[in-house]
Amino acid sequence: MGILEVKNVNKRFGGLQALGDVNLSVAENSVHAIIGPNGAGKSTLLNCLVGKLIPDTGSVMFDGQSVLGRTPYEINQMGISRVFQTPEIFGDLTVMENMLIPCFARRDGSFKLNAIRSVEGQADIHDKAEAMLVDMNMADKRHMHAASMSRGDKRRLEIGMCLAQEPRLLLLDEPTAGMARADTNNTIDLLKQIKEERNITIVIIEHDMHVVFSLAQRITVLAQGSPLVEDTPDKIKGHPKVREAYLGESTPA
Amino acid sequence: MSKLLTRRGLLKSGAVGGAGLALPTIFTASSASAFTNEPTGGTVTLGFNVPQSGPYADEGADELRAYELAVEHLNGEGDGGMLNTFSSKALGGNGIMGKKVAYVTGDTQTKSDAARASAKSMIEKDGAIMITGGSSSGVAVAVQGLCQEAGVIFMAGLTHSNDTTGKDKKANGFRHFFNAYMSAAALAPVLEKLYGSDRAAYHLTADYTWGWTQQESIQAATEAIGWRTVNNVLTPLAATDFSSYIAPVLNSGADVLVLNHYGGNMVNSLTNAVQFGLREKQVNGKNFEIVVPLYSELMAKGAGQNIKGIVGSQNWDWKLGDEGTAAFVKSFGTKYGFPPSQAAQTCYAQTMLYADAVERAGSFNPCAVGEALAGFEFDGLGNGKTLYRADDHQCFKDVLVVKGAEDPQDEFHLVEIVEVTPVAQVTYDPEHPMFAGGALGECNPGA
Amino acid sequence: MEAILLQVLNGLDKGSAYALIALGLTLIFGTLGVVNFAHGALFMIGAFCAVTVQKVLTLSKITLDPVKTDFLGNPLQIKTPYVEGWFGPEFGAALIDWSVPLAILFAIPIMLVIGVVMERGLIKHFYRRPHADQILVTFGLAIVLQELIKHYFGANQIATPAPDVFRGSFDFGAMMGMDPNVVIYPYWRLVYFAFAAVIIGAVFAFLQFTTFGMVVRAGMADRETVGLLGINIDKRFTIMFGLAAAVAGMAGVMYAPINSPNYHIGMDFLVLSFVVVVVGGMGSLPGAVLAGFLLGILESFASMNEIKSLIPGIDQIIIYLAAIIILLTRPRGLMGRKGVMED
Amino acid sequence: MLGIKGKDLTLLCVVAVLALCAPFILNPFPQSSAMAQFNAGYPDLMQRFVIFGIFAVGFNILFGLTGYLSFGHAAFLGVGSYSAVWMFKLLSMNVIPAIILSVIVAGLFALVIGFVSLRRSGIYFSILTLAFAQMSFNLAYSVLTPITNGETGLQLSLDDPRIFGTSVSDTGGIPVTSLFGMEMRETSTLSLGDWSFQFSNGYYLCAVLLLVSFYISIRIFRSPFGLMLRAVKSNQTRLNYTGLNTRPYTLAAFVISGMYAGLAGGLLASMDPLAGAERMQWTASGEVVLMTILGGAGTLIGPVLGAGFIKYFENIFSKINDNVLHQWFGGLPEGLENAVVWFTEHFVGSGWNLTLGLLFMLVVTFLPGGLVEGGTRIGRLIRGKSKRAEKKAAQSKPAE
Repeated sequence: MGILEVKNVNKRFGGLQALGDVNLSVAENSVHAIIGPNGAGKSTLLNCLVGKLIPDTGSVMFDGQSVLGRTPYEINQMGISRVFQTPEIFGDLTVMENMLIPCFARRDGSFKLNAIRSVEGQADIHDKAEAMLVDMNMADKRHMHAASMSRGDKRRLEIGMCLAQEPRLLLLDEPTAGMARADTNNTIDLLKQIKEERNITIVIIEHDMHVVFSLAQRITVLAQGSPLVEDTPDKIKGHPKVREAYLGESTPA
Repeated sequence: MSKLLTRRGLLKSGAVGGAGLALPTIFTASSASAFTNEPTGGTVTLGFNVPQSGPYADEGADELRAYELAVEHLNGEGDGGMLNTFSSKALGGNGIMGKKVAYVTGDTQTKSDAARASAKSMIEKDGAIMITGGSSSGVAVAVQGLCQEAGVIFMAGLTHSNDTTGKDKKANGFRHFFNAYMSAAALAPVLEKLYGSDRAAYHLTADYTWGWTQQESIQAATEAIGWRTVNNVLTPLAATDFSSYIAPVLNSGADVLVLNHYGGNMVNSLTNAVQFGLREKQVNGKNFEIVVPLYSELMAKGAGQNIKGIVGSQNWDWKLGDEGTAAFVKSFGTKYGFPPSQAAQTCYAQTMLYADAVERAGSFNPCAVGEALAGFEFDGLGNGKTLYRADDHQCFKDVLVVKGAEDPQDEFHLVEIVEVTPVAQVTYDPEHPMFAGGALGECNPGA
Repeated sequence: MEAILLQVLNGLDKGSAYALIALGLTLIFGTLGVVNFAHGALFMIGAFCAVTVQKVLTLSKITLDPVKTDFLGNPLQIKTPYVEGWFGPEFGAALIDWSVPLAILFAIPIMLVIGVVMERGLIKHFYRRPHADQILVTFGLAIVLQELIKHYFGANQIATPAPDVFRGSFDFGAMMGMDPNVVIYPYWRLVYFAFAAVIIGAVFAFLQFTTFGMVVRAGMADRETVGLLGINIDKRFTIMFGLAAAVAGMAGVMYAPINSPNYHIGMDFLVLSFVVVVVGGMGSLPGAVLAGFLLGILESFASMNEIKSLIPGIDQIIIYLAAIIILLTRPRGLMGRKGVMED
Repeated sequence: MLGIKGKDLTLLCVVAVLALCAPFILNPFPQSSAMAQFNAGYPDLMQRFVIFGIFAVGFNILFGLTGYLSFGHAAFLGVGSYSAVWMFKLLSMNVIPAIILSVIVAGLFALVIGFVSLRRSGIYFSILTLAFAQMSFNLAYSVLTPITNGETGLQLSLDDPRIFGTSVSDTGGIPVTSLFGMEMRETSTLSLGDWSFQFSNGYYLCAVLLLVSFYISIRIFRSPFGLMLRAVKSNQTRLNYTGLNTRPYTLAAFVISGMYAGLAGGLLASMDPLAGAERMQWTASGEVVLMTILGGAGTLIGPVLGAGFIKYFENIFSKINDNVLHQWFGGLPEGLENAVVWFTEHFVGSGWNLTLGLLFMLVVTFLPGGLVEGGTRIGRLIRGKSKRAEKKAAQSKPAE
């Protein structure tokens, strides 16, 4: 029994079958990649996991509890954090303030009218945010406006913010999309480091095979809304159907 | 402005605030003067609080012209205007009690709040001893209340609601302008004469206090001459297009439409009604008629051709032939190039009446002034013999019934006088139900 | 039945006024994303174009009357409009009588210029500024325009009658076999309705069938992409602004006979037109028109005596109440596009 | 000190000094000088500065922090005023219960309106709040007249059934509002040569409450709650995916700012017991929006400056008439005098709105951050340091 169990999930948009009978089981503390060509339904599946979309049929269980019908913030409070394709951070705030918010969310839950004590006065939160910044190697940027940073730094900050919540499952939606090679490598290193240092399950959607094969322990290939195969990276690499459907090579006759 | 060394706001008693501050100067204890803003120098300051922004700004401008003229005349400049025709001869053109008259102006914005703020600044900052002006009843009642509390005299400008000298009357407040009851009492006989006693009226009424009191008055007066009231429809203040209120009128069985509107509301509802062709229609075998109980020159101008033949009432009109009117029209017309409006006349008269009352009382003390005004009978200010009734501080004088001219010789002849209704006919008991429920209270000198 | 028919007519007429104003506003606000608080002022200036044309046409030569006197006892001045002197009394009088329709010709170029100048001179610098700044600057502009008009034309309403042929009203009821005088409607309002329909149709056709319109619509949907294609979208937006001003101005001209204009008439319509545009949905021209008619008709029905006696004061609040209900049931108004002015 | 430090503490102290010394600061010109016209140090206007300052500070908690632009905040001010006047009519002339009730009622009203309106964001939210406020205004002016006294505004009368206290004062008038016997309208005058300074009890009550409000606002700005509100403005998606529910945060901000508005309304009524329906009109809601933006939205002191700015023009410029102008320019040759007066007349007296409109445009065009930015620029100029680079970094808006 994996920590995330997706069973028979279907989702239609009008006449388009976006997801058809998707089944997925993610083992705890593993890195699981979902790959597939454009329009294969990767993002739709991800959106179903975080409550942005509700599947037409099927079930999504996280740690034995259904996530269906819950709002994004409730699902997040269950322990699922998400990193977006385009980094979603608080651009108007400083890096430090960005990091403080998930720390408060972790301590205070989805809402608390904490309106009198100052932010600085709450040492526990402050120390935690500071530590996370150090972990992310961003301590020197703490007073910068988040919006004015490079894409790679924004990504790093976003991942750090997710980790600050101490999630049990981290969802990454094409974390290296639109990045320069150097930034991509940095991100891979960061993710590897996270995998090693923390007890955390990671589900990653990725286009970049380099990234996928350097991180994933298991890979699910989606095509036209349905899982094609699921296996270890090595097996996937050689799988003829995958090469045909995804890597774009025609099978030798 | 006035050059008083010490001024006080709305004060009551001693120097509480200053007790702790060891300052080497005098805290003027408010008890030093007998009443609010007692003039101590060579000038006396009056506060002219008129609408300068908003839809009544032109009316306010006309009021202001009249005030400036009045100040000139009081200070002995110009031709003296109605000072020469006024029956009381206490004023000598040397200011008020020898003090030169100065004035401050403010903008009421035709909002009770803004009007009170403006009046307060006149009292607190400029040391005004009397506040006058305004172009709506809401403002008049609000400012009158303020003056009562502050201990200065309020001489109302244009305010037509029964409440101003009815349930909201105040000892420190005085109204020269006529009111809705008087309009109705003056109009009813003329309407009977013109349109007969078998008529069915449909009222459109502005949905706020003034509109209600006017509608109530007109309905009572017309029903007394045998008219029926088919319907009374309240229209929102903010309405600009009255078509949906006017459209059902023809089919309602009514043959008279009464528009209890003022200002922009009146111009628009009348324009709309005429557009619908109501005036060319026949209902119940009679010509359909429209009545606008309260007229003003500016509204007539705004409605243009549409007012032809429409009957209403006015407090005063420059075409009245009496001596006072002639003198006033002459000095106003010479100075500004056009004849004064009824708002201008009321404001001018109010200023004169106040100044005269001070002279006769021999004091600026509001209580003394109030006593001098209460029950004062005078003539020569344009409306003929007039009484400032002591019971409610309302002026009683003849009321004009006017009609939109069919072929005006120029833009100043848009309305013509149909009848001058004698004062006896519009006088009512102070305890009349439409005016009951309030009390003048005690006069308040402030200090 | 008659009452309902009557209020439908009223509603269509009111609605056409709302729709016309909202149409101009939505071109600027719903599509360029500029919160234009000066839109009411543009409407007002349109109405004053009518006033100005009327004043110009009635400029008069003054002669003195030998007998009559004015209020000060001086000889009465008789004013004869110059146009009557130049073109003969009959044609001159007709010109004056038709001053409002004539003012349309005068208003279109004026309003286009005002719109373009406004966009180039002021609004252009505010495209990338927060909406709050746009509100402040356009509100300031509206006050300035309004005060200037007040200074030169006074605060009082100025009667601007429609041509004499449009006086009185058309009897729909009689046409449909009902009793006379049951369902009547003023001619000028019918003209207004037809005029609004033509303008609305013309704007839609312009945006739908011309290349210019196509580019603008594409630009509304995605400004950056169109910019990448090497098309100068800014210039086209300037023209759009001029167009919006012209639409507002024409609405104002034609409205002048319905309600005598004063300097404040724009502010009276401002809030209402914002409500109409938003209820219609941000970024949707058809939405704005639809909302205009819908709210117009609702307002007319709410002023029926039968309904007022059921719910007193309903006509005071119906527009706002309807707006609330629509916005709560349809998150982006009637036909709003996702993501336009939602943050 | 007081749980705040550094710049915030300095700011609070500056505001405190300004507020307490306002009677001096606002009356810089001797009585007999021509400039006396520009003195603003009389009780009513000082009270208005402070009360509208409170209103704007509260509005800024919603708008400045969360970016939700409410166009109906005047409704809460109006409701506060009505509650306070009713309290005076029914309970006692003491201002404390009146102010407390007005804050509570405005808060409840804000809770209801906020709960509904916050289901939408952006312009849709603005129009919802506008619609609620306009409905309140229209009804208060007409149908609800028994409660609001419509056009005239709710005021006290000689036959109010007051539970504690009398209906009629000893002198036969209406009793005045007081704080445990200290009358609000009581004013002492200090004459120093040609200057005279007025100290009003009412003003000082308002000033103290402004300081309290301002202090609370600082605490909110610096608290985790304030941080969350700024996060709402910055990126609601991220906030949701960080496990935070935005609705209660925005609703809390809405209610708090509604309570500030209620406090302002209650104070207005306490200084002058009249509550007019116009207080709820959209123009009044628009005014507080303008105050906040003009002063600098999202800054602590900006809204107070904006409020002072607008109220100053409304009350001082509108009172300058041609008579005054002729006095000022009397020294000039006749023709020139008339020309100058003619020109100046456009901008003062009945033209005060024109000046205000022009200033709105100038400020927002040249000082994008409002008056606060003007202040910073002047401050920089004085210090003579070019911090342009630093400033630029801090100001650059996010590109996405």
